[in-house]
Amino acid sequence: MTAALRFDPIRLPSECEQLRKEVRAFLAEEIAAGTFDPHKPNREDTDVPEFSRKVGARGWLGMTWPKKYGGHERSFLERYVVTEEMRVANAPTRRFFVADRQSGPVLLKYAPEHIKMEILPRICRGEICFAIGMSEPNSGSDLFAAKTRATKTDGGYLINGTKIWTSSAHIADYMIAIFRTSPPTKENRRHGLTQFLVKMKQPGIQVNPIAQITGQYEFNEVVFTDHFIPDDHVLGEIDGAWKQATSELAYERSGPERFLETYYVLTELVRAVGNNPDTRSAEGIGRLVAQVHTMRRMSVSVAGMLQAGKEPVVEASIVKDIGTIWEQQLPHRVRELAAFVEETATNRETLEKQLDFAIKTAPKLTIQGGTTEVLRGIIARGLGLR
Amino acid sequence: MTAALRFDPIRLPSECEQLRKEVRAFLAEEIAAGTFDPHKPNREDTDVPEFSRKVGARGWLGMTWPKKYGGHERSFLERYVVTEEMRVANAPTRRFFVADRQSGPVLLKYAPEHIKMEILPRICRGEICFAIGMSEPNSGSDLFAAKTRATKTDGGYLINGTKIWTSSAHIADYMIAIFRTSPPTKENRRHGLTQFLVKMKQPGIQVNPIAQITGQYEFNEVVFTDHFIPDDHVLGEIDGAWKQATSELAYERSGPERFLETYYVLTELVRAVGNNPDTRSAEGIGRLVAQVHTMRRMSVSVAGMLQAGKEPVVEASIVKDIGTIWEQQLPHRVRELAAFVEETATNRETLEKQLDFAIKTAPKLTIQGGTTEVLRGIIARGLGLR
Amino acid sequence: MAESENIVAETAEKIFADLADAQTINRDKKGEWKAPLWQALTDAGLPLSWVPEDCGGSGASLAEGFSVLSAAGRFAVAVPLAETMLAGWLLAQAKITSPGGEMTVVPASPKDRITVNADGSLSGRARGVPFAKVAKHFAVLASDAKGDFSVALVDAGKCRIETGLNLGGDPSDVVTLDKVQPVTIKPAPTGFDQARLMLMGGVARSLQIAGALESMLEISVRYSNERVAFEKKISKFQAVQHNLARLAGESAAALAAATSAADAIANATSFNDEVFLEAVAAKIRCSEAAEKGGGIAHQVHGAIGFTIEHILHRYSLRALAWRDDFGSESFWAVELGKLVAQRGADELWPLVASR
Amino acid sequence: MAESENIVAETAEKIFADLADAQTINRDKKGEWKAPLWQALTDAGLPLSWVPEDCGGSGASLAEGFSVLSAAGRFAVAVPLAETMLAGWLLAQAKITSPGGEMTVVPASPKDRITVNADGSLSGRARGVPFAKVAKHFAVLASDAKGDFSVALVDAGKCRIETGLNLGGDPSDVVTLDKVQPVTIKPAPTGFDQARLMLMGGVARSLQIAGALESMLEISVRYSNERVAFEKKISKFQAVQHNLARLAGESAAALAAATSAADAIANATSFNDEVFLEAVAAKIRCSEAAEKGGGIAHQVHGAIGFTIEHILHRYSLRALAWRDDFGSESFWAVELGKLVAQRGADELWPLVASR
Repeated sequence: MTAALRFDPIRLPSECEQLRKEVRAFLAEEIAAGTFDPHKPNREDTDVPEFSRKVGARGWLGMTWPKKYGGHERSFLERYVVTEEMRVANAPTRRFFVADRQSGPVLLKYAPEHIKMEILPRICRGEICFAIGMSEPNSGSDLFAAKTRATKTDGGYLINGTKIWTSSAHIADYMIAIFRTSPPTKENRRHGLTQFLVKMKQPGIQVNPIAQITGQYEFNEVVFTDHFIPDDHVLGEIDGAWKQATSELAYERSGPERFLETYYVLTELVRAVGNNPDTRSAEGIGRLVAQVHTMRRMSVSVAGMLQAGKEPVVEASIVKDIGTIWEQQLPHRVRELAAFVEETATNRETLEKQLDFAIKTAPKLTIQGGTTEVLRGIIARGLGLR
Repeated sequence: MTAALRFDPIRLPSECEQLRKEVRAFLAEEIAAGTFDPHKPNREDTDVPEFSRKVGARGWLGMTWPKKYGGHERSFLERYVVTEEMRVANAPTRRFFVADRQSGPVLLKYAPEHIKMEILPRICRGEICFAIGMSEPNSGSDLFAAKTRATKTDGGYLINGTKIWTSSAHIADYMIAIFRTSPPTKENRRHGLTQFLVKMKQPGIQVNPIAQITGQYEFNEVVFTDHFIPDDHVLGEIDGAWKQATSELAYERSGPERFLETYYVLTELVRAVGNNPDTRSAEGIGRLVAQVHTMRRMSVSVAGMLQAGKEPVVEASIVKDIGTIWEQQLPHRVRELAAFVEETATNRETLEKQLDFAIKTAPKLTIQGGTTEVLRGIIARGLGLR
Repeated sequence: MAESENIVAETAEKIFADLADAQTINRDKKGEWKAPLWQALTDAGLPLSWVPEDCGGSGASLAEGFSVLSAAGRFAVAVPLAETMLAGWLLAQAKITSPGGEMTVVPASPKDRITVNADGSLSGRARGVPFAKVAKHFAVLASDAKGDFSVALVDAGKCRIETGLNLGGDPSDVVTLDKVQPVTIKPAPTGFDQARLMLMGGVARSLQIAGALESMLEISVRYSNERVAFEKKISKFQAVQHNLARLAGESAAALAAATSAADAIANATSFNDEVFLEAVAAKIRCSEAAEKGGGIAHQVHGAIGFTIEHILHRYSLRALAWRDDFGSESFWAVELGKLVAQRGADELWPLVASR
Repeated sequence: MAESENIVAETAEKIFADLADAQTINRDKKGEWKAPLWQALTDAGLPLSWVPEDCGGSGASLAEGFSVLSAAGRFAVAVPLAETMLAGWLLAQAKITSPGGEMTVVPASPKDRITVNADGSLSGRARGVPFAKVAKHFAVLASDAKGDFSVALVDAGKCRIETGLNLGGDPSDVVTLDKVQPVTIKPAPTGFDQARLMLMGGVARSLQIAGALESMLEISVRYSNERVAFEKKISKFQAVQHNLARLAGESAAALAAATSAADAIANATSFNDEVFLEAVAAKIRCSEAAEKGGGIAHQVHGAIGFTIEHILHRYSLRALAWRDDFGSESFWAVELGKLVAQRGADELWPLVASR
């Protein structure tokens, strides 16, 4: 087989089962205490610092990282369980999610030791929030068109330019960003960008929130004006960020957040339809559940590959491609299936509010973190077509 | 509006209504007489010469053509009515359909007068069958890659090469084909092809039927070996076929055959489901009927534009694009909706046989006569993107 | 399109272009554009297009009014123009004179019923009534114990209104009538029932959705010809071209279905199965196009289209919201499926090929 | 995959590669390849993979047998290998020794029932039985008046067989038993019912569909890298690349769903809701992938893929045909939906996240 894809069936080990119980119990407590409402899916808009600290205290941040940095040396599959339970509960993960998923692993790989020792334990304690500075006003999918300059100066760099679509920048303590340290070369247009650790809330950084059509303020514009970054905040190779970007994609693109973003409307549909569905509702629910089950098994399978030390970039891209299209269509399918739900159904109002939010959220799901078009290009390359 | 598309609502004039009654009565007679079975959708595999002659005798071939060539000087909308009624009845139109839709109009425009006088009346009488020789083994969608040579010789041309996917070539009396008279130029790779009228069943032409996955033999390979074509059989400009090809597309791409190819399974589904459908069946049927109604209104609208002397190439491409995708998916949707039809439903066997045939037919619908990809390219050009 | 339709449509287009430019409106957080727009529309007689002159309206034809709604869709106009037109049309059915000012129709869902009580007052609850909060009067269709329909003009102030917003951010309210005495009440014409009102509303929404899709196609094509990625205009990528071709297909299908239905109603002598098919098919097909087409428009725009600052959402979210008014596409698909089943298999094609 | 699975799968792969090459088979209009292939499979003990050695089989594990079916799907094998394996498995449930030769299972649809009469004979009608015409024996699951299930070995010659062909051209027959005395009949194990048999068959078909999709992806990628249009390989067109990426997605989803279900069944201690979800979801998702994925494979191939001479139809049509066996995806979606509804909303996620 020239184009062999592998999605081996991973059985979650028994330690995951115990962990899942603990996470569920914790979330139930927090819901009971009023920390968050599981029926309100606007987790991305909610900043609950004390929740982050509690999650950290439970040992559920930096789970796979070395203990010397505050991590817990547990498996990717255990992290998977924690992530999916939080996601399905609509827990307010905004403050720690990016750091735990992406920024921590980048620092682990590229940051100097003293920075790792300083920052990673704080991520693990749920104390700090990260943002990612990739897109710019004229470079969206095409990351390597970034123009924001990092100009060498005494002991560091001066940053000038604008990042955009930066989730959580307005609450973030740090950002990991790519800046232009050299022009691209003729041979390699991806040359010349360097990855930096940026300390936010410092002079020369202005964060302008951007309102989304959901009414939320998740995105930001981040304007740098002669912002100084010290030399030891360079992450990895000067001018060589392009070598560092691709291997991280498997982490970013295959998680449960790539198909569960609108899952809550399925739960509420089941509630609204009741115990004795007609053929139309039963078939609709059955097909949707078959999809979410399949997506999850694919996603778990990729987590298993990560645990085995592989870099399943194509498989992760497939998960995000079909997962985000599924979660984008889900609210529309649920709306149709709910068309004949009686007004008396107890959760009808909850479902309608959720549908409203999910339908507004839907367009971004196939854009953020790698568009459908970019993903299919990666898959095509993996198939040997490019 | 930069990209304005028009699909004005056409009301078929009253003469169409009378005509429709006549066509229906005629088809009912022919069905009663056993000429064809309306429940058997394999019209493309059936050659019924006497049916063609009867249709011709009714004045339903060459309907829009001048009377001097045997035509009837009626409107495109009247022709539309005849075409759709025949299609929906699964009448055996194979023998005359290509000549009436495409070949006749090409001859009208490009053939010398004596050829028009000789051939067009015979088309109108339903006596002769046409094929179209466009594709070659190494040029499918890319017509202008055709390599079959027409070499100038005394009083005409010698043809050498192979055409493929030629519908009905094994029963055809004539073929209209493009052959290479010159190499392409650097400036215009479409240059160098000339359109010819080919008399079939002559020396130097060998027709090899190609079996389809439906079990039918509709396609053929046509091998030319020093086949002689006289000078007066050149149609239009030498080396300039590319100028002639595009304007014909609107005729070819917007007709009822572009969304009704598998329509019969919808009729049989309605029969199988019965008078009192459950919500699932009713919704499914309702959505399918809304689609076919919309497709038909679009297609009628394009016929109205043709009648008004316009060349709605983009609109016609849209009709074929969404129409063929609809008729391709239709049997699969009908199969699903029929999943719970009782075995006792009287037409279950008919429906199952039809579904089998329609599902096998489906793949070709978005390939023949302009692939989805080619059509979307044309639409994109019309939108100003290319 | 007839000449007169052109004139009315052009009047509407001009007013919208002058006073309802999407970019301007989108920047105006206070809604200061609304009053001048409504005034201009009123001055041009557009809200009461479908009201005969002897009932206080401008007596435009159904076709002319439909052309105004297409234009309103292309501008995704967020004032109760369609609603006031429908209300005036409903009142005119019973020869009730329309008052000035904003109106809307009650009910706005085929599932809700308003009842005429024995004392002539009206009771009932109507959900998802567009712009109820803004309307001064409601045109109400109500039925009595015998099932006979009446049309009533009701003072909005006498009803209880629970406010809400649809997906597009426009008012979509619950209106409760508790023994409300109407300003006027008259019998509806023979054969006029709630399905008629719902389908007229549905065709209005279909035209608006189709208009919004036309605009989404236009701004998406324009954006793709401006936006550069990977060192070329994104319009040069085949994937983007094919996406936009699909959007053109959805836009075309919506336009064809909606204008065909409007034409069928405008020229109908009776409200038969053929007109029912036209109206219902338009609502179903346009609603499907709103999802597919709007999705493509957003995909082409990328992140910028997801922001409040960009105008895309004005069209995309309204088109989605309009699916729900006057009966969703699922509701009407079931009704159409039942009709087709009742007529029987051999009567399907004659229905489809009726005009 | 465990080492033993690898060995069994490789044995199967090698036999298929040697004796069931799609191109060779496709050219052999007389079917002369069938006998040597079956002989080789039999010599390797594959048809009776799931039959313990004391019941005349080769005693492979469930997992090993499933890996054979994946390979059979990749080669779209048109001999009753899956059917004989399933029949042997069914007979082994009741400790009935398998005879040699081709077998199949009766019934093959969740809607059909075979009854054990009071005199121990069997009656009933089973539609869509794969390869019934070819089978020497049937493994029959039947229930008596009390609803207790028995497994029976039946001589095919004693049944009435109406022959038919599925979409892929393989036998799919109607089998009627009219008071047929079985060769052997024994009670099914406690709790074993028709759903168990259907789901085991459904998982077999899911693996076969997933395998066929793997091959469709492979040959489509290869074709796109060979075929030239508009002066370049069609694999260089973004539209073709994205289509193939979607085919890869469908193939991957089918593979993941089918192998996960197989793994769940192979490791299950009881047939609980979680195993039911795995099996049913696989059948649903793989069936959906057969339509979408097969459609893309054909689109990429163009006209050549529509001919009998090309091998594509061997995979595409069989994948579509396999949707119908042992309960269609619509049937199982309804069953799954009912289960989910009965468990209730808050028990959905625990079901999905069970392993």
